[in-house]
Amino acid sequence: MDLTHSPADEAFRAEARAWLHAHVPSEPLPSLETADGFAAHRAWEAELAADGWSVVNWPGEFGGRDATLVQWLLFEEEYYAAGAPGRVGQNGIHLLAPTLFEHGTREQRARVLPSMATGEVIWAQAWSEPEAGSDLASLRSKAVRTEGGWLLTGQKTWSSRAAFADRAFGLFRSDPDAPKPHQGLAYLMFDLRAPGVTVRPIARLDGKPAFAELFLDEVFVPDEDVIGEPGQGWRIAMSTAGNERGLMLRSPGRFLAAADRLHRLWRAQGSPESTRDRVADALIGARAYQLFTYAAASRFLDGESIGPESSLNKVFWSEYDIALHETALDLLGEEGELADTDWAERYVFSLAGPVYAGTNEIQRDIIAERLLGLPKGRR
Amino acid sequence: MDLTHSPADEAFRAEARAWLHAHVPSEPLPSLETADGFAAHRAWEAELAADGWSVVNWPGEFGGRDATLVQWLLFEEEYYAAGAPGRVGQNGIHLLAPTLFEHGTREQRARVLPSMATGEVIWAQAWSEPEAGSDLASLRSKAVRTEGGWLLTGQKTWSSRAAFADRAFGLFRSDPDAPKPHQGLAYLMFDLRAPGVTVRPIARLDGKPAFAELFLDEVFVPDEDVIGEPGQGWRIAMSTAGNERGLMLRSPGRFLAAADRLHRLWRAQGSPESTRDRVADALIGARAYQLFTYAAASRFLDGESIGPESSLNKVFWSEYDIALHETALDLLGEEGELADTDWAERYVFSLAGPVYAGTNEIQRDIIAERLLGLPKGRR
Amino acid sequence: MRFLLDAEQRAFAASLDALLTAADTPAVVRDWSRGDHTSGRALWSRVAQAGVFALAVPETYDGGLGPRPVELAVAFVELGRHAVPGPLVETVTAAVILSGADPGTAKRLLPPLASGGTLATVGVGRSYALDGDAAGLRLACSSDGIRLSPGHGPVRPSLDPARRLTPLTPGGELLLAGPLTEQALAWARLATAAQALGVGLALLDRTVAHVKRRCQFGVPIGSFQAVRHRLADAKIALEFAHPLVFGAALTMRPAEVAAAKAAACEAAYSTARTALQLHGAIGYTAEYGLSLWLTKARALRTAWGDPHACRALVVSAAGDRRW
Amino acid sequence: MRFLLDAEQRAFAASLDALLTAADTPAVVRDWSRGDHTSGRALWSRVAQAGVFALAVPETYDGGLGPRPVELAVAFVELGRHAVPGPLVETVTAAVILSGADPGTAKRLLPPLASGGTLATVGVGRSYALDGDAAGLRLACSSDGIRLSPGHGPVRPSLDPARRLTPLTPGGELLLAGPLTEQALAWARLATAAQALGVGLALLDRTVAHVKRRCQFGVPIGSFQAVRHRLADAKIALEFAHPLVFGAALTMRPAEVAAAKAAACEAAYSTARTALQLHGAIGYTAEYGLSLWLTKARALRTAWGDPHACRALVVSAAGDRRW
Repeated sequence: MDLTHSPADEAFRAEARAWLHAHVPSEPLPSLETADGFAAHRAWEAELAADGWSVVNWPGEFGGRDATLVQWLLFEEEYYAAGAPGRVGQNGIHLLAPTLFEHGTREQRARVLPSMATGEVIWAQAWSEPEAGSDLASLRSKAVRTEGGWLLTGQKTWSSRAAFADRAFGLFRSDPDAPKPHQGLAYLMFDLRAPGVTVRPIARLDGKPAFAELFLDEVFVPDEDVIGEPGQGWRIAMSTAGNERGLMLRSPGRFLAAADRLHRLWRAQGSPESTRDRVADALIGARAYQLFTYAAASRFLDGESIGPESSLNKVFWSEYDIALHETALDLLGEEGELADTDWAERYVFSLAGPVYAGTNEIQRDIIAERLLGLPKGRR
Repeated sequence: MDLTHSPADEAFRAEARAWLHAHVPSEPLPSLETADGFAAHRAWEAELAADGWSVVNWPGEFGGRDATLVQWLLFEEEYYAAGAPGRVGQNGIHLLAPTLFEHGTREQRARVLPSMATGEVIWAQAWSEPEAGSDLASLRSKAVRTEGGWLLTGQKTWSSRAAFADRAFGLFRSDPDAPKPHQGLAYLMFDLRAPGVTVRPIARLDGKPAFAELFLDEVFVPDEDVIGEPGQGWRIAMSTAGNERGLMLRSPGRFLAAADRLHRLWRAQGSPESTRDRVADALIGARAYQLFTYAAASRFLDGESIGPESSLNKVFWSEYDIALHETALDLLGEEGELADTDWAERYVFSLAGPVYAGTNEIQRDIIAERLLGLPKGRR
Repeated sequence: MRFLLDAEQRAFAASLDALLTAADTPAVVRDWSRGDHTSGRALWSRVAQAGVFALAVPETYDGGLGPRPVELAVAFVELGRHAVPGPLVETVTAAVILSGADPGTAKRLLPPLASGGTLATVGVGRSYALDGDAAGLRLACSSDGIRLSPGHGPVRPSLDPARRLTPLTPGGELLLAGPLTEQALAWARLATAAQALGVGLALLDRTVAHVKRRCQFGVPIGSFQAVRHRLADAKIALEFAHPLVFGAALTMRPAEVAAAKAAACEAAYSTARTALQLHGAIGYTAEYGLSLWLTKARALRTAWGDPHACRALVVSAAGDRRW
Repeated sequence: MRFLLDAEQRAFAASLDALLTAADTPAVVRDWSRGDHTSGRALWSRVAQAGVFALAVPETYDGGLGPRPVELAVAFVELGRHAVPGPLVETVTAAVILSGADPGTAKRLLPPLASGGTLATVGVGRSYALDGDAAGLRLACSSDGIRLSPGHGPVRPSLDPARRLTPLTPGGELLLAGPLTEQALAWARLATAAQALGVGLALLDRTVAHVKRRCQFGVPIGSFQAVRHRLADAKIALEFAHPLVFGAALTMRPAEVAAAKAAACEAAYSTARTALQLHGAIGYTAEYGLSLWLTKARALRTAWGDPHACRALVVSAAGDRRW
């Protein structure tokens, strides 16, 4: 057991800290769920990329630094501790890129990744459909074979970032005759400004268009934008979903910084005894999440894969995040009702946590079945 | 809407208060789950009965005062506010007596109720069996017809008070050929010292024999001790179960007194700010439970029956009771670990609440199905 | 002792329910959120005609029917259930404040509140007043007295888009000496508690309807035990907050009202969390109707004394007398 | 950075598990609860021979292998999992205290702790010491120093029958000046946290086994979603307390140990509540094995600093440095 970092890792951390100290904007950027904020965040991605900090764990040829998993964790700790902006490119970086590294062609990686790293192309995800929420296997949007590619038709929803993004990726039914519902799906990338695409922004609780509906009417996708075999989309997506719920979706650095922020707020409000336990739980929970992740990273470095234990992680951080922000609003009292504050923006964002990336109900079912070995229930 | 009590009710309350003030023992009696304590509590029942305070809502001919439901509630408030002892006779008074009033014969009432009122005969309940917990319809203990009565054979468990009680009541399978499992059951009363009865006390968490297993081997029960028709036991018991979970099982007076006790403890511990909200919730919850009960009593007096809403009541008081006593133990800090205190005894008692009289899981299923109209689930 | 609404009170609730069901309240809320008060004022008039604000105006003044806190609570449960926007609680509070002013002032200012001709708001100390831009009467309360504020500052958004928060301009005519009375605060809290209870009831109803309809894995999600039990818990919380609100309306003791405010707001907020979780992503959108109640449940929690402040009052009053 | 137990540490855990599985610990607990320490002392010797107490005794003393807090945490998780009775935490704490005494005293008193020949207890201020009647060495800590207490008062029962609480007799030889050190307290809390974690893990394992076996309405109750989800929550709480305990063992910073103590004890206690509910009445009995862990989960929560005191330390240390 060892929590000390190697001199090389500490040097990496120090370099990141120094760069962030010199570059992080002194004023928060406008919300990335607005047109202005999206543009400002895209510019920030370019600034990160210019000095090689946007995708530190990628290979150098695509804009990264070949950083190790531990170095990535250290970068994230420094990134959020420095109060740096949210990452508008995260859907592409955390969901699509791992898929391309695992299942994409050399040509696809060379074409897609560099512009993703610089923020020139921002990606939206297009998983859900109106009738398929937790039940992804029941997708109905289809991809029909045509010369040199596929024609996409159907409807996607809850596509985060899609109101302002450039391209999207998702699953489409390419073989309607496949014997089981999760067979016969293709994993495709497409242009959100292609003919036949209509993007209808959806406002979240605070009115900001944090996601969109996509209406697709015979949208042409060339063969080069299919990832893997057309019928294997489900299997390919599941490996991405593992990533989504696993180590990369919410780095410990986020919550360490959030807990520090809460602790500062508590002190600024006069250190009220009545909320001391809840502030302590935020500090303790952030440390627990950090150490849990270090343990998972250690197992990963030992060659183990991240399996159903990512469900523990998902439930933990999503409920932790809401509890932390509820404590903040409670500390703010009547001021907590104001919507135009960072705390309010973060609170509203946190509320979605238990629903997306697999609802917490589904995650608890997975924990019961696969980690505790309980009999399959009818739910 | 009216929360004021009539002059007659206020006079009744004042009379009860004066009597209790003069008679409640200044020192707490020993725990009623011990032999000494059982005897002391039995003597207290006799003292209550001598002046007509043991069963105030019963008719005068059986030892009561013909008190109204509201007067019973006021008596209970005064009783617990006075710090009077727990009621060792409550199984008989709250479970068996209502059944006899509704389904018993005049002869049974005349024979059973007066000695119940005085504490001369203390009753234990004998519902559960090892393989039938929440699933009462699967009872297996049987009653076989014999001359002039029935022979009981089988095993009962979780029989509260049975370690020291005199008699018991319960359901037995009198017709093994009945088409459905909850048909063919008889509701019977029997002597715990009759030949063929073996009582094995069961110690609860703190080591006190709060309940017992009953082994029955051809125990003779005369026909006069069958309540209602032999095949109708289930229906008869269900009307008792309605009472059990309804108004009478936990009177608001108990929790009003418990909340006051907690508030005094909190002040004695220096009014720590960190537990203030939890003490407030105990005070608020006791008032909520009182007013909820007043509303239910008002509907009852209007001629409505107490239906599935008694499930709301059961979940509320059982979780309230644990939360209150956990707060007390937390306030006591290290002293809270001591087992030989009133707080510890009450805490241990409270822990059983969510399990007995229909588990809270079953109650929530009832609420979902019968009060919210949700589809029947497989649980 | 008969702790139930009587036939007349139940009929009053039903008539308000009918009135508000017939009005297109979601559209009114959207207009109001944009600062367009036209449709809101029209609805306000109808609510006033039904006698709601008159319940807080003493009978001795033109149009007054009060004080009748129980009927007021009945009304505010319905206003909450239908997510009616505007300074409802504040208009009631202003009426109670003005009932304590000198008779000339009261006679001048109370009748337009009862009739619905004037919307009022109330600000305490430096906190924001609700809908100062819509209110014709703005009362600014401080420790030295209550003044008729001459105006309001820029609108700041609330997490509930239908609540527009405004600072009040200092100065103006002094109407009463001394701070906001305990009694006026009790009315504000009672109305807020009843409104929050109504919000919680609406959230529960809509979520129950949703889980019966919405299918996943081939069955309605309302058949999953985790869903069923979460809704059962929401039902329990609301059913035990309900008698606290009406008990408080009967006694109007400040600690009892504070208890009702804390319990109703906690129940409404926890129901909102349940409603959001069981609706999934659709519940998280501004355009789906659920958001009208979701965001209000959060905002009402801190309005007129957050749960912690209310609990503090309960604890400090305990022991003085029985409930 | 490699935040995982190594092969040797895992083998140590496995060997303790085997040793304790082979011992009839429930019978030992019952003897101990009655004040009959014979079987408990025999088990104690075997635990000592496995090197557990030696981990807290510096290598410089006869029989010492320490200080090795990580291995100590490994051992205490197993001791908790098997509900081993006796002043385990206190003997470790006494060893840490005595390591700070003058070399003569340390040399005299430490080796019998390492070898298991002597059981020790520690009382702080006026609070009770665990198992003073079984301990051959009783350390009484007060602000003016730490003394070898000459005896103990009458045993008072704990909610956990296996914990026998005794006041320590004042006076006796002064061993060290000054109060209990922060470092000794950290060792006590670390051992308690690890023990509580083990208790929680045992409760979860036994409850999972129970719900697979126990049928109601014709199916195992482990197929009901409410049951499944409650156990999933217990699993989450324990899995996130686990790294806190080992992280604290690595750094031994007082705030980090306090965080581990709070989290492990809360996780164990909430798992106990779940275990009791899902077992139903059988879990509530003293004779069914579950009670060994249920009652210990409650008692360990307040031993050596309750969750509130531990959280206070976490908050006061925050901001001084990164975790």
